[in-house]
Amino acid sequence: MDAIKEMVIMFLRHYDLVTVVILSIFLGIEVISRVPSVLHTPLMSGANAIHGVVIIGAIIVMGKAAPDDYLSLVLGFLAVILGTLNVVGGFVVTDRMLEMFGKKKKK
Amino acid sequence: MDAIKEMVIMFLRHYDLVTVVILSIFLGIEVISRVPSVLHTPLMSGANAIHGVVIIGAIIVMGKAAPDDYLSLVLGFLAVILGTLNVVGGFVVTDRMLEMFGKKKKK
Amino acid sequence: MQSFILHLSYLIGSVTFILGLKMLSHPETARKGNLVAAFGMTVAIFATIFLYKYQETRYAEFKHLGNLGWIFGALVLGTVVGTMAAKKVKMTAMPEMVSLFNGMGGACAMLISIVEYNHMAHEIATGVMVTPDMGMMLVIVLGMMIGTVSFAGSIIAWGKLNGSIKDKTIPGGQMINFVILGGILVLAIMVLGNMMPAMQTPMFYGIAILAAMYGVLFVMPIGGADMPVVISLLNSFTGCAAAFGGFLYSNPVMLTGGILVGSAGTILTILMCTAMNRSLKNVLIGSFGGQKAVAGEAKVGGGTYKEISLNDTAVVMAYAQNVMIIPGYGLAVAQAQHICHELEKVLEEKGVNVVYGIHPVAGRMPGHMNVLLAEADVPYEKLLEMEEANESMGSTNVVLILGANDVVNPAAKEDPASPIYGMPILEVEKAEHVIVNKRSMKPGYAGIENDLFFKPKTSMLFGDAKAVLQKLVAELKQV
Amino acid sequence: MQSFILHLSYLIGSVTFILGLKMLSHPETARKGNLVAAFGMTVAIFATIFLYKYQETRYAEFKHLGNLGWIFGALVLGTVVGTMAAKKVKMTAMPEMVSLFNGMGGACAMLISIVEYNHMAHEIATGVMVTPDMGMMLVIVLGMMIGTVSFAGSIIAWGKLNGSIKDKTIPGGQMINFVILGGILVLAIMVLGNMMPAMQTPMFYGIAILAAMYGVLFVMPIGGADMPVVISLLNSFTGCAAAFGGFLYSNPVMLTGGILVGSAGTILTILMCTAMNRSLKNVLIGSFGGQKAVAGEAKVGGGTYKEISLNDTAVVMAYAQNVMIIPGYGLAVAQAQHICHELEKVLEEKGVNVVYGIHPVAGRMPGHMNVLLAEADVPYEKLLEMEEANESMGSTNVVLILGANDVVNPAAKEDPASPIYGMPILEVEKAEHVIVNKRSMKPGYAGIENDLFFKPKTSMLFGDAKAVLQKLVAELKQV
Ligand SMILES: NC(=O)c1ccc[n+]([C@@H]2O[C@H](COP(=O)([O-])OP(=O)(O)OC[C@H]3O[C@@H](n4cnc5c(N)ncnc54)[C@H](OP(=O)(O)O)[C@@H]3O)[C@@H](O)[C@H]2O)c1
Ligand SMILES: NC(=O)c1ccc[n+]([C@@H]2O[C@H](COP(=O)([O-])OP(=O)(O)OC[C@H]3O[C@@H](n4cnc5c(N)ncnc54)[C@H](OP(=O)(O)O)[C@@H]3O)[C@@H](O)[C@H]2O)c1
Repeated sequence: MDAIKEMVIMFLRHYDLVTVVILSIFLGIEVISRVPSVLHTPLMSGANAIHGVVIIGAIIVMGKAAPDDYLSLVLGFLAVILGTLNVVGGFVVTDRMLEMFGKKKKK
Repeated sequence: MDAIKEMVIMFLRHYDLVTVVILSIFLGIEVISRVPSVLHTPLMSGANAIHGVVIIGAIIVMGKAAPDDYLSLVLGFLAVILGTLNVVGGFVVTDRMLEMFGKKKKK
Repeated sequence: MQSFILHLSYLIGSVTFILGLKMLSHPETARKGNLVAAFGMTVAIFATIFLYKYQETRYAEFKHLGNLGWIFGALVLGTVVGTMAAKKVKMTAMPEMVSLFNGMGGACAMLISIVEYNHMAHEIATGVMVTPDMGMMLVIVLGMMIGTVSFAGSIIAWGKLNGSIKDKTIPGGQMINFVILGGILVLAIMVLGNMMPAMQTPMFYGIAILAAMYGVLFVMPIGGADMPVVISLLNSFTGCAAAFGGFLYSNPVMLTGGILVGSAGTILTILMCTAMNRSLKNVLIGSFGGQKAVAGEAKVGGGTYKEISLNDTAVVMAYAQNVMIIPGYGLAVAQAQHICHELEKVLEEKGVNVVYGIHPVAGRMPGHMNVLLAEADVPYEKLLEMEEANESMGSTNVVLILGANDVVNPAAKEDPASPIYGMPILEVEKAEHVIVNKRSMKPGYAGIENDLFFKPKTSMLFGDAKAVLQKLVAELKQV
Repeated sequence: MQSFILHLSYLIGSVTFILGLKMLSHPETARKGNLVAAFGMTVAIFATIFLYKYQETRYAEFKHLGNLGWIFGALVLGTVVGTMAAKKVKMTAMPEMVSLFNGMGGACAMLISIVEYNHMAHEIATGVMVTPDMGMMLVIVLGMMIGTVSFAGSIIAWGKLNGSIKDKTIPGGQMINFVILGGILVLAIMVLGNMMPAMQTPMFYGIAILAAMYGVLFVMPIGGADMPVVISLLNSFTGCAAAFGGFLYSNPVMLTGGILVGSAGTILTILMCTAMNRSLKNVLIGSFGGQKAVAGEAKVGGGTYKEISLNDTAVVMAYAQNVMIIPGYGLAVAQAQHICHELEKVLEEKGVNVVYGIHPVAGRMPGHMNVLLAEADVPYEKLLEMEEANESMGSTNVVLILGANDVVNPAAKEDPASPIYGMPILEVEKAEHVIVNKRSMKPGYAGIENDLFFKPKTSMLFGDAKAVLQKLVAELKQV
């Protein structure tokens, strides 16, 4: 039961964040709900790049690691690389996809 | 310049609330942007009722007023009445408008 | 745990507001949406009353809210009065009612700010606080200012709509407004910068007075018919004022509710303008008036028109197969909806097929005609929306236009120079006969001539809509 | 002030993510939307590196992040590899690339959680912390779990799409999945309840292992063609994992970004299913396989079909006025897009008017055909969307279907019992002649017979799309 109590406390402490979460959920739904089917794949890819924002967590982990804490350093290093791959790869691939569509549009 | 500094502090202290504000702005825009014109008046009226949420502030003001602080009591009392008018009147009027539309729908 | 439930209630409040607004924007779910939001509001209010806790000073214990008797008294009073007012108001007076309620909300926000200001001033005076907390002060001043503008503006809008205040263009109004805004800015900076500690309170109230003046002058010159748009704008102002309250108490439900309305109201204002094919700027500086003169001049003496007698009208309609009635603002002014329904029934008895063609911005508020005819119990199936109406126009023998003008003006399709160019209209010229009832050849809301009246198909039937219809019904019963 | 800028940067990040997603969902703004989001991400990343501050213990001083060398090293490495991979990948391999990147994100979330767990475990071991902070622990465990599922699942999806992993239905798979989920739940409760303090760490890693297994088993039985849907789902999982990171560091940009993607991804998954006229449940438990047998059985020997020779095909096409090419999955498999463009050019030289009819879900990912043909430089004006294509079908002499099947199956319109009933199709029967190229009479993705092949108008042209087209082009040059 202690665990539940702590979770309630957690909820209270992060209460504003919970509001942020709920608003974001609604916003995500609203924004996407009318996308034409040709754009499904690029949108998926773009969204994929956006969740790469998890890299910020990786950077913080890495930056806080003590210089002699090799395990954390190695894992953090890996995490930053993976996160960067997600972000950079995601945006570049999306751009390439959309370039295809765009090129055709212009002609 | 002190004032600016304090505002920065204010921003930082309420930082999550600022995020809430921004998300709400986008959400409001998204939600409304495709409403058919027949619904403009009821929607305006419904939104009017919703901002009556300011009554919560009035309740807090009233509830915190010291029993001998007559000015605050009177102003608070007035504020609660006005807020209630906004909320209750708003929702009831909206319901009546929509009843008109609804009645016709069913037949 | 109490605090957990309080916060949960606020979360429920926020979610119901979002859902409510979402549902309100779809015809099928609109009514339920309103109830959903009302439910959330109730939860949030009662949670606040019973669960909210505060500290008197930083290290004091947390206390529940007091003065519950007063609070409930005010709630009951407000509920009774609000319900009665909302139930009793006539359908056509609803926009002014909304405006009034909006003003109440603005006033509420204003009062909250004033009390909180007094509280802070008191703490400074008694030395509990050394210098005012500028962040708080900013929020208080902004909330008070916007609330006051919204309050004053809404009252004027209300007065205009119920006719007790007439349109008035104040000479140099723009200038005066700028001066007032400047004054507000200067005072606000001085208050926030704590520049003259002794003068804080007078300056604070100075802002309030200037804001009230601004609200009045802002709404005063705007045409009475533009009031729905202005009310929508003031609505979003009050939303912002409520949101500042949310900052004041770090209260997320006030914040989301207020901001949602603030942004939704702004968009709605723009949508309403678009539906009338005007820009917001146009509405606010009322430039229709300007164009009116020019357009009127260019078109004066646009041709000859022919009149039709009541008797002939009755005959033509009685022997028609399909009749379409197009109601407009004039019908609402004449309050002729009931007699109009009567006409429809008489015609139907004679085997004439009668429908109504409803233009989305006919009248003076969106959905005005729907509401008006619903009041007279006209069945819903008889109301055709614009597209439908235009489709069946070809097979219509007689179109009877009752106090509508702009919504049937062919200039919207034909004359790119016309201020209403681009607005979709009811294309009555596709029908066999067009009979127009109005009192004179005067223009309608947009202030422009209507070529339709001079077309060979068109006959004019002058007179007040209610009087004319009464006579028409009497005639028809004899045909 | 630094902290102010940091927070402002995060705000910019959140706003650009919202705007980016919004713009990504409209064709004209999509590309700019992607750049907007990328810009916001860059701002957020650099702001974090230079401005983020943390305390080592509660009363310690705030410090900037260290190990900047390592961080930049990792960033550069990731950027170079990521850019190269993304630039080099073939158009048609893009979904698998997306899946791989998604897996990286999941793994990143997982690693963060693991490091933070170790950190907490260390603090407990050294007595800095007495009992673990359960709120934190919850967030860590959830982030790790979802990140791991997403990572493992994405890798399998990637393998399936590039063909290195084959579809496999594990007998009793549903059961096993439930057992694993149960195991995860039990372990999580024990870890969070701090029930066996000594066993915390093994249990934590136990959860990781089970989550990885779950991810594998979850994706394994799903048909390779359903992968886009699954990837979209895993995408939203990773979004959630990122959001847990946001809770861990009270970081609003991670929170908004993660949750936005989480909810948008979920909706997108549903939309993708709807576009294929299937339910998500259907996709996940792969019940198409079941229906396949039944439908196949009922229809076996549905009639006789006639074949057409290459020579005849060439003649028919050369003397046609309007030809429509309908590409499908088979064209992509055969990588015949270039030779297809060649065919089009040869025909155009002969004065034949050639267009393409593009069905929205032809192929195996939305927009697959657009991307495929764009790769072969087919001009955009030649691609007709479904509605357009159906409109001009009546004036088309020859329809050439290249490796498409379900998207031209009349059962979708005629047979309510068919699993694809209700999906809009290209109505090729309105054309004069229909020539179908595929390798056999085998069904397509939905696993159902296609009556079209047995219609009198239809002729079959068997063979691999690329080989057939090459020969066809050669023939045509001689006609
Ligand atoms: N619906 C909305 O949301 C909204 C809001 C604001 C503005 N508007 C604007 O309002 C206009 C609505 O068009 P509308 O065609 O309905 O109205 P209108 O163009 O304003 O014309 C109304 C006509 O009714 C006649 N009339 C007035 N009183 C009458 C009476 N007692 N009996 C008979 N006729 C009478 C007037 O002519 P006489 O004086 O010659 O009788 C006038 O020409 C549009 O321009 C629209 O943009 C609409
Ligand atoms: N676009 C999307 O987002 C998406 C995603 C997932 C699923 N789907 C589904 O995929 C289907 C797409 O329909 P579709 O008509 O494009 O494809 P399809 O129905 O799967 O049919 C493809 C046909 O191509 C033939 N083929 C395969 N390899 C070939 C080759 N090398 N040369 C010539 N023909 C070849 C196959 O027949 P043979 O074996 O006889 O040659 C097969 O019948 C729909 O059911 C859709 O719901 C779409």
